Amino acid sequence: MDKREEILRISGVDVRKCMRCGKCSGTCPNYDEMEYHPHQFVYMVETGNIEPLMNSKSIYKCLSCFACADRCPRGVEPAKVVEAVRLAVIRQKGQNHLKASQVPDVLDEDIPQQAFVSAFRKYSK
Amino acid sequence: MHRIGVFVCHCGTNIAGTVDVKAVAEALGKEPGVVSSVEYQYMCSEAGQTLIKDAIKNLKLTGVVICSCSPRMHETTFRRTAAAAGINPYMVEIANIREQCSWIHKDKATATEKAIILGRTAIAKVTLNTPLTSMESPVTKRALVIGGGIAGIQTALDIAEAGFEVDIVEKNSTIGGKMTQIDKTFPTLDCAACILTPKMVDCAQNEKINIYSYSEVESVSGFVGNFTAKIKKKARYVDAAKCTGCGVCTEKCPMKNVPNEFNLGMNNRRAIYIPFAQAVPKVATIDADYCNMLKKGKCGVCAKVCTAGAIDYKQQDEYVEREYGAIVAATGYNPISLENYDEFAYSQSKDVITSLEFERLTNAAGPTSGQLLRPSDGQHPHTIVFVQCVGSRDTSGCGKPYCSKICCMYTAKHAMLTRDKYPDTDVYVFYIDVRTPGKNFDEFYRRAVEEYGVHYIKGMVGKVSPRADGKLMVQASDLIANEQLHIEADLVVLAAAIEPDKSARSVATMLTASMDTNDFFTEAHPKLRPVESPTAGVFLSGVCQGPKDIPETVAQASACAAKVIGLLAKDKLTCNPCVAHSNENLCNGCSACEKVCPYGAITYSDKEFRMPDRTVAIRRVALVNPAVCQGCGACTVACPSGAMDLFGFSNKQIMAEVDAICK
Amino acid sequence: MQEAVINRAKELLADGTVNRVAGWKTGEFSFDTTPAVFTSAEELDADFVYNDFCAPNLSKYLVKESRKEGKLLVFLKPCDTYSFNQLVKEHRILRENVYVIGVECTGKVDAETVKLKGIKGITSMESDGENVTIHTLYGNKVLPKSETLGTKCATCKSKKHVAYDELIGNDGEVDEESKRFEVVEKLEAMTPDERYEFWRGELSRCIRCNACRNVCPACTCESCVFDNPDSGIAQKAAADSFEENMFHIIRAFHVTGRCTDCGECTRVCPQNIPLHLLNRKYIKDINKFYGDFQAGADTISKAPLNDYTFGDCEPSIVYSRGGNE
Amino acid sequence: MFRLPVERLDELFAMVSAAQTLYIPADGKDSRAHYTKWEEGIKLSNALNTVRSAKDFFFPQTTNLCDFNKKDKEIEIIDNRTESEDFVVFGVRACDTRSFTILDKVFLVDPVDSYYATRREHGTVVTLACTEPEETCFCGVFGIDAASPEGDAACWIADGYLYITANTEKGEKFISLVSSLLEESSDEAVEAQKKATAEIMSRLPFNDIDTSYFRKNTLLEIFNSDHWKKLSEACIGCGTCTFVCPTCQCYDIKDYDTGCGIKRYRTWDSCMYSDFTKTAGGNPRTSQVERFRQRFMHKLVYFPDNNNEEFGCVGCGRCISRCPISMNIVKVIKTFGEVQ
Amino acid sequence: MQVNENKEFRPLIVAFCCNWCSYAGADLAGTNRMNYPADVKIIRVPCSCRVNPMFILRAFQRGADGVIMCGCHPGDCHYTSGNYFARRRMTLLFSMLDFLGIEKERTRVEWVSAAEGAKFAATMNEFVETVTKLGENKRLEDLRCKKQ
Repeated sequence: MDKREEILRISGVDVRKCMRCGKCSGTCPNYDEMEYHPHQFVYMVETGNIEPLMNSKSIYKCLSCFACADRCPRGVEPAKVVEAVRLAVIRQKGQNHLKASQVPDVLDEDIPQQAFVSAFRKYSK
Repeated sequence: MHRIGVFVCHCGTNIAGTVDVKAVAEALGKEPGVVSSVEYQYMCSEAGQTLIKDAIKNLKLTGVVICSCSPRMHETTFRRTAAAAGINPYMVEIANIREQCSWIHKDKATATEKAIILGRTAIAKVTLNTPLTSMESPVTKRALVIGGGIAGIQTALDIAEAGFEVDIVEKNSTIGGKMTQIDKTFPTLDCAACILTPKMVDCAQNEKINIYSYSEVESVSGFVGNFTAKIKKKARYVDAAKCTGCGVCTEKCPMKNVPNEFNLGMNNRRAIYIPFAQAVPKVATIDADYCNMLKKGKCGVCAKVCTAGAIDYKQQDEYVEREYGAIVAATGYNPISLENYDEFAYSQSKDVITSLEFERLTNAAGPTSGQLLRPSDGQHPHTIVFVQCVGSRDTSGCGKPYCSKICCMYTAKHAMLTRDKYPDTDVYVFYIDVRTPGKNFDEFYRRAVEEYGVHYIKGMVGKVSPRADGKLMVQASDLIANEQLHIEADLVVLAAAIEPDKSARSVATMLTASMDTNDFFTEAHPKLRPVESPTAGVFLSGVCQGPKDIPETVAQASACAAKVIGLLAKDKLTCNPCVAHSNENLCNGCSACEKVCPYGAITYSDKEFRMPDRTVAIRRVALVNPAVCQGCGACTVACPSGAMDLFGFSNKQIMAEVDAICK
Repeated sequence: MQEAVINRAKELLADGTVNRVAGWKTGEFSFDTTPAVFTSAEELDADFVYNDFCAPNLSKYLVKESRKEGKLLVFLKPCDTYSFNQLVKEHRILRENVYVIGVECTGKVDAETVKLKGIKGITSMESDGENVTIHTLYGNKVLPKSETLGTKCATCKSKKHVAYDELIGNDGEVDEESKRFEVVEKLEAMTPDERYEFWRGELSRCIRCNACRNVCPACTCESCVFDNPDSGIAQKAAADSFEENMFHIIRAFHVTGRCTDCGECTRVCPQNIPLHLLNRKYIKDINKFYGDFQAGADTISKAPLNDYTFGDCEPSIVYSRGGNE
Repeated sequence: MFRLPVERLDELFAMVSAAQTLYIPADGKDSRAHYTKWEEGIKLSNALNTVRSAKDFFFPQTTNLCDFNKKDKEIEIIDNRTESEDFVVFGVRACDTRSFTILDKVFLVDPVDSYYATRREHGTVVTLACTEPEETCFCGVFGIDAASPEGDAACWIADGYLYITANTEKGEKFISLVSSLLEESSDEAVEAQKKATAEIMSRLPFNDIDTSYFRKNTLLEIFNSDHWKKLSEACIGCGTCTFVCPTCQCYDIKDYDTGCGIKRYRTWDSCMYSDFTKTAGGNPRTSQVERFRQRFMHKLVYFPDNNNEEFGCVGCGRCISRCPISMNIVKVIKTFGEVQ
Repeated sequence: MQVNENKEFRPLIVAFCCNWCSYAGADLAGTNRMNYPADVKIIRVPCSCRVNPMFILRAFQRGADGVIMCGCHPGDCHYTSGNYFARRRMTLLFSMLDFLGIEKERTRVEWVSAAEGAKFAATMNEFVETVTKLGENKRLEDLRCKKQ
């Protein structure tokens, strides 16, 4: 299956619904850390330009806070697209980015509960 | 016994070229009931029509079948011919052997065979035709306009201009609507009040126009030309006939802390009030929710100060019933509530405002007397962020899926005016698309950018966070620069989507006019009948039909008036006789037909019936109003018992056609 | 249960709330019950029954009964209340003339189901709610009640009363897990040829006795199109296979979106044709195409065929459906 | 009395069907017995009775009486009756067999119904004695012995053998047709079976219902009785009872326009239907009470009045098990009987 | 069903067309001289919502091999909502026919506007071809109505 199809299937997102308003990127709390921003994820998946996304650190920089998904006026849910790309990478590599047991080591005390939970979501299959 | 005449047209060679017309006439002559079957060069010609007329008279024909071009072409012609010869025009059927036969088939044998079948089908139908007479109903020469905004005002003025009486029903204490709250109008920047108030005054002074302010339509019955509406005049506790509008009471009333809805709650008014100086009618109204006299029986200041003796604390709601020939819905709009948009901090900070609030802040009659000041501290804002599409084009369920149409232009207007009056202000406009279709609209927007230096940024604001120091942190994306912006703003203005007024739904129900999923009224035809509702006699004016700016609203209002005038100018309405009718003996009264009728033509009544077992029973049966029914036939299929049938296209006729084709 | 029901009926008769009571009357056998109207406490004591054999749906009788003088008390099982609501919605029952008592139902025993198990000569049956004891000319037998239920009860959709003035016994729940569409799905999975064979086999047995139509609470037409010589489709007995199909297609279509799936049609068919499958097919289609809809669940919603949305599926959806849908 | 082993029944059926069309009760896909045209593989049902009665063979639900064609101005009448072939109905029970006698009294008296008469002439009825009557059986009330059925030839299945004896000439013909399969036999087993069946019959719940009320009281008394209203109260007016009844004989005649001519049909009709006997002037029976009363008055009063006291019911019990609301002739008889 | 001399099967197609769009579309096909088989015979109805399932069954009974219903495009109905009702009715009717094992390809709904003469002709060509392939209507025929 081609990567675009795979990502669409994993995410369940209809990227064509995007009207390019950029509210997702306007919302993103970790925007500056990300090489590719939420709206770019949606656009690049739509155009099938997926390799750069898969090779980018942005997929791990995404906090999985789902703010973009919540705020999107078209119900596109960019966070799910980011997650789908990440899953595609993890599945391709056949291993988790981090083992669940490693997660506590890389976390500091001040991290919000939500981020802690999303770390498990993010780093493992 | 039927005596049917068949007339086969050659249409020059158009038909005769591929169809053996002689053979067709001969074959059809053998059909049961047919007494004459002839062919002729041009049936629609004078000579052809004479041929038909003579045959009707000489052969005492009861029905006529014409095998010719499409009925869409000459059905009316031949019906007139039949009527002129003394038979009912609806005893004519046309077999379409040109467009649907000779022109599409090349083989003569095939085309001839098909022409015979089509002719036979028309004969089968005509033997079941019944003479139909068009009903006539009188027209009450008075119109009702529901809603007294610019749409209602313009429609009323135009109708009155043509010499017909119009009543405007406005739920607020003054007419004028949303336009009264607007400061300037795009793209000319003239003052809204300056162009609106003369029209309001015209309304008040026009003898043909009667304004029911502070009133609502309670119920509507009847049908096109013959509506009856019940209007509720809400008690305003002031005798409108006596009140001179001097305004003394509104200054003396001790209840000072009533939120002023005219200024969207940004300042206060008294419990007795006149919304604004140019109100029409200029009559004070007591707000029963705040008046101490009405609530506790203590006070009475206004009555004391009123020299005209207009205050009447015992006033009751009053009901008026009037008859109308046409009804116009002009119920208007409101900005949506922004409670679903927490990210813009509308309810957290006073300095996040809607565009309509911004209008009031810049209006000389507004809470700041036209000074652009922050609502929180009264300081002059130096950085202003405008956010477009708040709640518009939103399919996530929080907002509205449609484009509100006016926001791009009024935002450009706000931005431009701000830069004009306060050149030291930084103005940012975040947009998804800038839509400026309209005369001089794009030029206007470009001026804002090019001459006034407004920062237009393609992208959406993601979040507004009020900071302790009173600043608003605006986080947004600039899609073109592909960067995230963090702007320290003093004021954030949200271009809230607009939605139909909440009262429109109940008005639509009363009028049996249909609405779309967004509660905008549906038009009779989206392209060809945009100002009529599918319900005959009900017309649409202004935003209640879909988002519009002022020029468009006024244009539509006038178009609507033209339609109303066209109706009221008639003394009688002739109805299409091909309408539905219900066989009361078969009717179950189940309401299925009523539910599918787009025109509200079906009503029910309890009628007494003598039953087969000689008892008398009261049964609920459907009744079709032939003046309202348009003859679509939806009800005939919805009816399980077969009580509903359609004149001109009855079940039996259509089945006879099926049978004839399949014979 | 029966005692409570009779006592309440007597009370309501005595205090003048109602002047008659619609319920079930015991028959020649303990398992054959007949709908009946009672007017006195004596009649109630003598004949009234409410037990595991009271299958007939009483709601259709109310079309006539609710138009008579005075208020009528009726006992309705959960499935009957759906029919009741639907008839109220269609203005066929005058709600104000009826006092509804919802009665608990745990499924009704069907003699035909028992006979199909090869049990002959049944002289009486008793049910204790768990098991059914069957006395026959040729000896006795005990079956779990679950095995004796008729089709309508075996695939019950809801044990919840949707309309009542008061309840006797417990109110149940809508059975979201109901397997009622299983057979429809099985048929859908067949090839068209197999389906054609199946339905020919079933519908060719039809004797056009009209039991299905006359018992159906959705078929309350003053005059049925099949009895009306003017309708163009009137017929008395099917003269060929087309007329057999036609009657059942039109009937299913006429009750589309109005059929509450009460299952009476199949229960009364003397030829045991699974007529309810036609109606269930429509219910299933409606749920799938236009969103879940339960006729009779309320008295205000628009029937699916009297309603539409702009985005409804096109009729071509029928062609694109694969075998297993 | 002749016999053959039950295992060889198929041979008998094969031999009969080689000469004539043979119908036997066989289990359908619905697990119930229906008369079925015999062919290889069709097995005789164990069920007591078929869902529909055997009257269909002589008085089918629809009969195409004739056709009309219009040729120019002439109307052509087409008698499309084809000469009936000989046929055999095997396994008819005693009750259904008696129903033919009742139908004969309607259709074979002057004027003779030629459609019915032809079918009667060509049909041979081979009956089968009952051994396991149902709770709904009450043929005994009408003097029918389920263990010794009438018919052209009668059969018993006992002790692994089919016993057969002829009652009429047609029956003898039937036996001679299959004589090569039969052996002469005594009737001991048959007699024993008759005794056993009689014992069961005596225990049937409706064995002793009393019909004398309908012969002792006047027609008008019964007609005007208050019972009818109560009895018919729940009747839904369907035609189930009439259509499964072996003795109901009412019919309607309908013309059907096929588009290429008119077909005239005779179809069963039911006195329970609201449009029964409906004429241009209306319907003489306007309520379900009257229709309901008509059915039972016909079976229990009018028919015996005109036919030597013979009731128009054979006690097959079909209406009892099939009525949607469990109202039936037994309840009617009992209700009136209680008055005495 | 019609069988001509050389016994080539020609289907009989009944087309119900609404007066405002599809009937006009059919007229336009004629005006533009677009060919489609003569097997198609059109019945004019005011609106697609006038088409009773009864009519469709009747056509099959009387020997039609295919029935097609044409109406205005959804949203364009002259009576605003008629075709929406028709759409639901036909969806369910066709579904039932399919459920009874009757070839679903014999029935069709197509939205044809007054401007779509070409679409009308193309639709009819294609539908006739489909039904020709299916052959005679056997499953919903009434033998009595067979032509001798």
